Amino acid sequence: AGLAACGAPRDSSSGTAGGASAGATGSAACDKASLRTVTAGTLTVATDKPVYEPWFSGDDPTNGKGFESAVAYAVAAKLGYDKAEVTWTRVPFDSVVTPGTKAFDLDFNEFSITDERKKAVDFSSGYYDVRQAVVTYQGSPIAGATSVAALASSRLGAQVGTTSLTAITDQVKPSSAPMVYNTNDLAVQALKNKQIDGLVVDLPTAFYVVSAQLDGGVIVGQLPAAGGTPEQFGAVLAKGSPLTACVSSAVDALRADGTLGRLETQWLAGQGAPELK
Amino acid sequence: MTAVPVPVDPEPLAPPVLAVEHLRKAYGDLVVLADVDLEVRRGECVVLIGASGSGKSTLLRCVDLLEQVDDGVVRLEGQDVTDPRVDADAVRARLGIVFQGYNLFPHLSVLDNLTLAPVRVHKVARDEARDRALEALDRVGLREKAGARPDDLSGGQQQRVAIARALVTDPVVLLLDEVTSALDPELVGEVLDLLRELQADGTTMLVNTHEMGFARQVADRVCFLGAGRILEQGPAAQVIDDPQEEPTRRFLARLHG
Amino acid sequence: MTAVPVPVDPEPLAPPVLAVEHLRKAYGDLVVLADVDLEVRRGECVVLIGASGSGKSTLLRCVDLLEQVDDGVVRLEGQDVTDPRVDADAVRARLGIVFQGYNLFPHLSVLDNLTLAPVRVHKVARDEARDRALEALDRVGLREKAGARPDDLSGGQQQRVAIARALVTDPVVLLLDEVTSALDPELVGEVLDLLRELQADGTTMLVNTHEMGFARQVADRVCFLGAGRILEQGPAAQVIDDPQEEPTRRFLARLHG
Amino acid sequence: MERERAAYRSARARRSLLASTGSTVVVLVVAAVLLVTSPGWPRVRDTWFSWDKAVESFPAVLDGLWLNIRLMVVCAVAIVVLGLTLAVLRTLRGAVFAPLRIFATVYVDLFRGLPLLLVLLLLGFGAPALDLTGLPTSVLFWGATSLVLSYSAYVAEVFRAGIETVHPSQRAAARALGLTYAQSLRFVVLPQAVRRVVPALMNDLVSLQKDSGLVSVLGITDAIRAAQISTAEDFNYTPYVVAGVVFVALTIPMARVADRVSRRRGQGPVGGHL
Amino acid sequence: MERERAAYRSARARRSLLASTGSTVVVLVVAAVLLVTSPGWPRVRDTWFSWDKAVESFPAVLDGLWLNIRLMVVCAVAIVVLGLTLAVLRTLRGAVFAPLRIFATVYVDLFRGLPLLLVLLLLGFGAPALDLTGLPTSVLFWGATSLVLSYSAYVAEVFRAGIETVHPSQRAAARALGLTYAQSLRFVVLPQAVRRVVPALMNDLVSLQKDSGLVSVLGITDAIRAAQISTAEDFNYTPYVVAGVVFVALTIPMARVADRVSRRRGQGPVGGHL
Ligand SMILES: Nc1ncnc2c1ncn2[C@@H]1O[C@H](COP(=O)(O)OP(=O)(O)OP(=O)(O)O)[C@@H](O)[C@H]1O
Ligand SMILES: Nc1ncnc2c1ncn2[C@@H]1O[C@H](COP(=O)(O)OP(=O)(O)OP(=O)(O)O)[C@@H](O)[C@H]1O
Ligand SMILES: [Mg+2]
Ligand SMILES: [Mg+2]
Repeated sequence: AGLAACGAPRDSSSGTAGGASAGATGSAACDKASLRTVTAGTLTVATDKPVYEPWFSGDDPTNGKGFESAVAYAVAAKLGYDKAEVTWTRVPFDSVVTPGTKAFDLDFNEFSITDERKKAVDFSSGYYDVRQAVVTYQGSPIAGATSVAALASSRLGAQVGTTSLTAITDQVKPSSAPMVYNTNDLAVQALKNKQIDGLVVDLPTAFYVVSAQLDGGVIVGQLPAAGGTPEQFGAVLAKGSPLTACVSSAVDALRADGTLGRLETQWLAGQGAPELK
Repeated sequence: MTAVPVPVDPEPLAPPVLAVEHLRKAYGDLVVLADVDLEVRRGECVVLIGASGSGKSTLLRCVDLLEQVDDGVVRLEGQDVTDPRVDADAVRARLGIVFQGYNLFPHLSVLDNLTLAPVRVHKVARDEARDRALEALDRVGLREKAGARPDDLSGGQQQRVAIARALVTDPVVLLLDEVTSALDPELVGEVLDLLRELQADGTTMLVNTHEMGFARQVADRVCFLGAGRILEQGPAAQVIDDPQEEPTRRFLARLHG
Repeated sequence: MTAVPVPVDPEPLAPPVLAVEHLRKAYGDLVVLADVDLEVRRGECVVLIGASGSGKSTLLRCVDLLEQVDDGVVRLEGQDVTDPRVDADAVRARLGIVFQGYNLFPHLSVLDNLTLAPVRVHKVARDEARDRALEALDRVGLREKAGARPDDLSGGQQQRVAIARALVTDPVVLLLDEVTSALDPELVGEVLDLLRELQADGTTMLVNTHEMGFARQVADRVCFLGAGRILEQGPAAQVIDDPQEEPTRRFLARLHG
Repeated sequence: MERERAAYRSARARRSLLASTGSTVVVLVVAAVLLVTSPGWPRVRDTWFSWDKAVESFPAVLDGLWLNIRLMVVCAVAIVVLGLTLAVLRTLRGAVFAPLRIFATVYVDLFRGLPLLLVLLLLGFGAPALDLTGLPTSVLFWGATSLVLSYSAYVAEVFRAGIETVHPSQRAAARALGLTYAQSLRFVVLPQAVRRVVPALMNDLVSLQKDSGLVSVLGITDAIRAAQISTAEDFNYTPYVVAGVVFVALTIPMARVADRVSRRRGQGPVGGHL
Repeated sequence: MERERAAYRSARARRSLLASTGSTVVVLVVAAVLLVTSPGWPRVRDTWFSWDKAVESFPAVLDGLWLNIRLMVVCAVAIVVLGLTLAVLRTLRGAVFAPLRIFATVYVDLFRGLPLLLVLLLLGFGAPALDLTGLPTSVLFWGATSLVLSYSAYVAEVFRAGIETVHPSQRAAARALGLTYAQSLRFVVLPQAVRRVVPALMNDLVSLQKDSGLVSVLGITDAIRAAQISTAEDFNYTPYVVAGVVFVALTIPMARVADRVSRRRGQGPVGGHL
């Protein structure tokens, strides 16, 4: 819906492959000159403040370090913007998802794509397949759990507004209500204090938490993929944005040419974690 | 409906400055004033006597439009001031009242208590208001307390400040509620002098008191309030010393007994 | 240091119930009481007269330990109650005071004003306290206002409630500050009767008043307060009608003039 | 006579009533029309005032509200007791009580000045981290403690304002009857003081009701957090509005009760109608 | 005589002072010892009270505080004016003013009951989304508006409490002098009313100072948000403590000024020492 205005139906770009050079997307409407961005000639990319590892690095999206920062620059390049033509802006969550004029073209901030959310905002194609994982401390009641069912009697926590929380309520269905935190680091603090038994986060964050934030933290395992469609992170655009199709095709192209895979191995290390039954 | 005849009327043609006709005022079921008729002529000093709780203070408050009357009329210089179309503030500005409880403004100094109305209502220049206020304080012997707060004054001092506050705007009618209750004999004498002076200047007065001595000395006419009515009126010598009506006689019996 | 000799002493051997010695009290620079000496014997009614602002109320408040004295001693039944080691609350519970401004408790009904101290301080049963309170209200003619709030009473009614409140605990000494200021002659007579009754029951009283008539009728002894001292004292007939000292004479001049 | 005056007064009253009601209605209608004809209205309506979303999120919000209410009720009692104590300490006179006065002042300055969020984080995450045996680790316990610490400072100041409005002559009258300091506080000063500050106390109760939700930083779900969770599903903000409506619906009866408590019987002796 | 009494009194005062100061010190010392000897203390200290982190985060927090202060100052003026107006409307008597009274009551119930966060979100994100020309889109404007709407409801209730403590006989005395309703409010009722509720008003000012930070949901950085950002770098919570200290440091002078304003000159006529 609303994509017709862009004149670049989603399918038309999916076949495109090859180099990252400008104009290589093959669609005339998706070159820099014809893209109706917020500020002509530059691509304004938004994210929240602060932002966290491993998606960004050092709370600085402009350095190209961290997975989402790198993806953002790759997408920009696909659309024909060089690094200097990318402007970052920091926008709070609520301002991204409420209607109104937006001061950015697209936003990278680990937004999971769901059909409900699509009623409110536009999503690009997914740039990352998300798996939820359970983190705990050594010696916790769930440290040795091997199945989802083994988690049912534990006290789990997650960050508000994440699909991690949905995963707890929909998949684990624990007997005690999940604890919900403003940020992941508050949730980690609660885990350190043993106020919760486990913390559900996406897998890359889980590795980061275990390695950087917890002494003696362990990943219990990944939750099985929910339902048929895999959960994906996508860039958020304003509802009805003329750029959606072009960004999607750019993401698709990056996936097809292996760039996304490369960036994943570069920034999101250690993908292996046992799957919970 | 039975208007009490005014037995003594020294100057029958002078129109009353203040006329109260068939005034009625009740608090809930308690009818305080049932049917009060009262006239005060220009320059006259009328003293209201009556038992505690007979409604003397209530009558003064009704005259000053501080209570909404239930029925009847109050006329000031011929104008029906109880008419809701009348600007009550303008009426009150022409009257002066000293409350039984003084009601000084505790957040203002004595001087500011006295200059508030002249400056804000009568638009007198601040300096002139100050001079007049000090003059009024002189009259009640309290010039040196001009800067004090009411809370730091003795009872008699507070009462005198209240008198000065009522005087300072040259009211058409001065309403005085138990104006000497907290004053020693010396000051009672002085207030008496003050009232006589004011009378000489043509100030009309309606005074509540329970001190018959004071009433005798200041009153042109004494009215006895009882059962919500003016039961008897006439010169002090007559009402106080030779009351005609039974309730008045009973009321005053102790004084002579 | 110049103790004023007590000229009249009907019963020289009875120890004073209340003795004030060299009392001094100042507000900032204003020395209100410079050196007051005063004795009140059991069953005696001493009346304090003096100009407005002379410190009569201040003296009563000092005696009731409501003000901290600057120097001097107050003795109640021989005990130095100004000693900081003394339990002031127990002392106050033995005294009764009627304030010049009445100071009724506006949030309590008249009845509750009267039962508060008996129930809370003297640990009288609630029913008995209620009965006593109603009796006290009867004495001041206000039984029908037992359920009213102080704010809805007339000035005289408030004063009588204050008297009843001070009476109800049977105080050793009753301190009365301008106790008839808001009362009409009939009530003044009744209060006079009341005080005489109390006197007959042995209640000792220290009374401030500026009504010489009242002083004359109730006083066993009259003390004239001036310049922070008791300048003259003696029977009413002597002090009021034939003052020896110049200030007293000046103060009373108006009364006879 | 009086009938005529009454008729005039009520006619005037009716006129003013009509005029002011009329103008209010006109203003509201104009504002409403402006709102619904604005270009962005359909999207705003769907995002903020979607009936379906409201119905869907209502049970969760109500569930969260239950936490707010329980916390509010439990804490309110402790807050009033502690606040009253602090207020009394701050109003003690004399050099003897200087340390108590200073203690109360420092307490108020500190806990009123500190953001509640910091107190919550410090106690909710910091205290359990001490690993002290005997110290509770319950999040609810520490959340409630933080609310009590913070709000008692506010409530203490409200009570202090009330105590200081009672004229010293009232205290003198009470002491003169032989009542002790504590008794005169209890029976004379506080009854008058508290009634006078009821509207301001109600302020703090209403705030408390909402701020009790801040405990959600410790992981428990209150009404606002429930709304936030529901909003995250589809980026529809109606749940916040639902929470708002629920809070207001809770405030109104409290406010009416407070009004009744503080309303003076009659209007005092003089000039009640002025 | 008096010297002896004074000596006794001051000896007693000194004793109590020593006792209470002593016990306070003992309690504090015991608490401190318990704290620093607890097994988790080193970790807690590093997480919450790290000097290096404090120094590092201080400039950012101070920068954020500047926003709080500006918002507080600008809004406080509007809040006092609006709050006073609402309070006066609510205390109008007579049937004639019923619509105004009802308006003020509804306003207070509504904006006091609504969570500030909801008002902020609705106005900050909802109003600009209407795409109405003429309507400002500045986030700061809408943030300030929300604060004013919400806080004026609270402040109105505080003023109302103050107005109602002034005895009706004061108003009667003012009207008797010929002052109009407005003049008696202005010169007699409000000066007494405001002074009496200064401590409660100060409450709202202190809250405002902190709540002004809630505008950070609209994307501006206040002191608390600055602390949060700084915390995210290394999961050290010291910046929150820094923000707390800064807020308290701001509160204390305000509180002392308020104390001075509200202190009655002297203690009234009777029994000031009781
Ligand atoms: N606001 C009120 N509500 C109810 N009753 C009231 C109110 N004000 C006065 N009253 C009653 O009305 C009666 C008359 O009161 P008012 O003050 O006029 O008496 P007064 O003649 O001035 O008495 P006093 O000589 O004692 O001052 C009293 O019985 C009093 O209790
Ligand atoms: N709290 C106070 N602060 C300062 N001065 C005060 C205070 N209380 C009383 N005074 C002053 O002390 C003096 C004595 O006051 P006091 O009330 O004892 O007089 P009084 O003899 O009772 O007078 P009255 O007959 O008018 O009641 C007065 O000049 C008064 O202004
Ligand atoms: Mg009267
Ligand atoms: Mg006196």
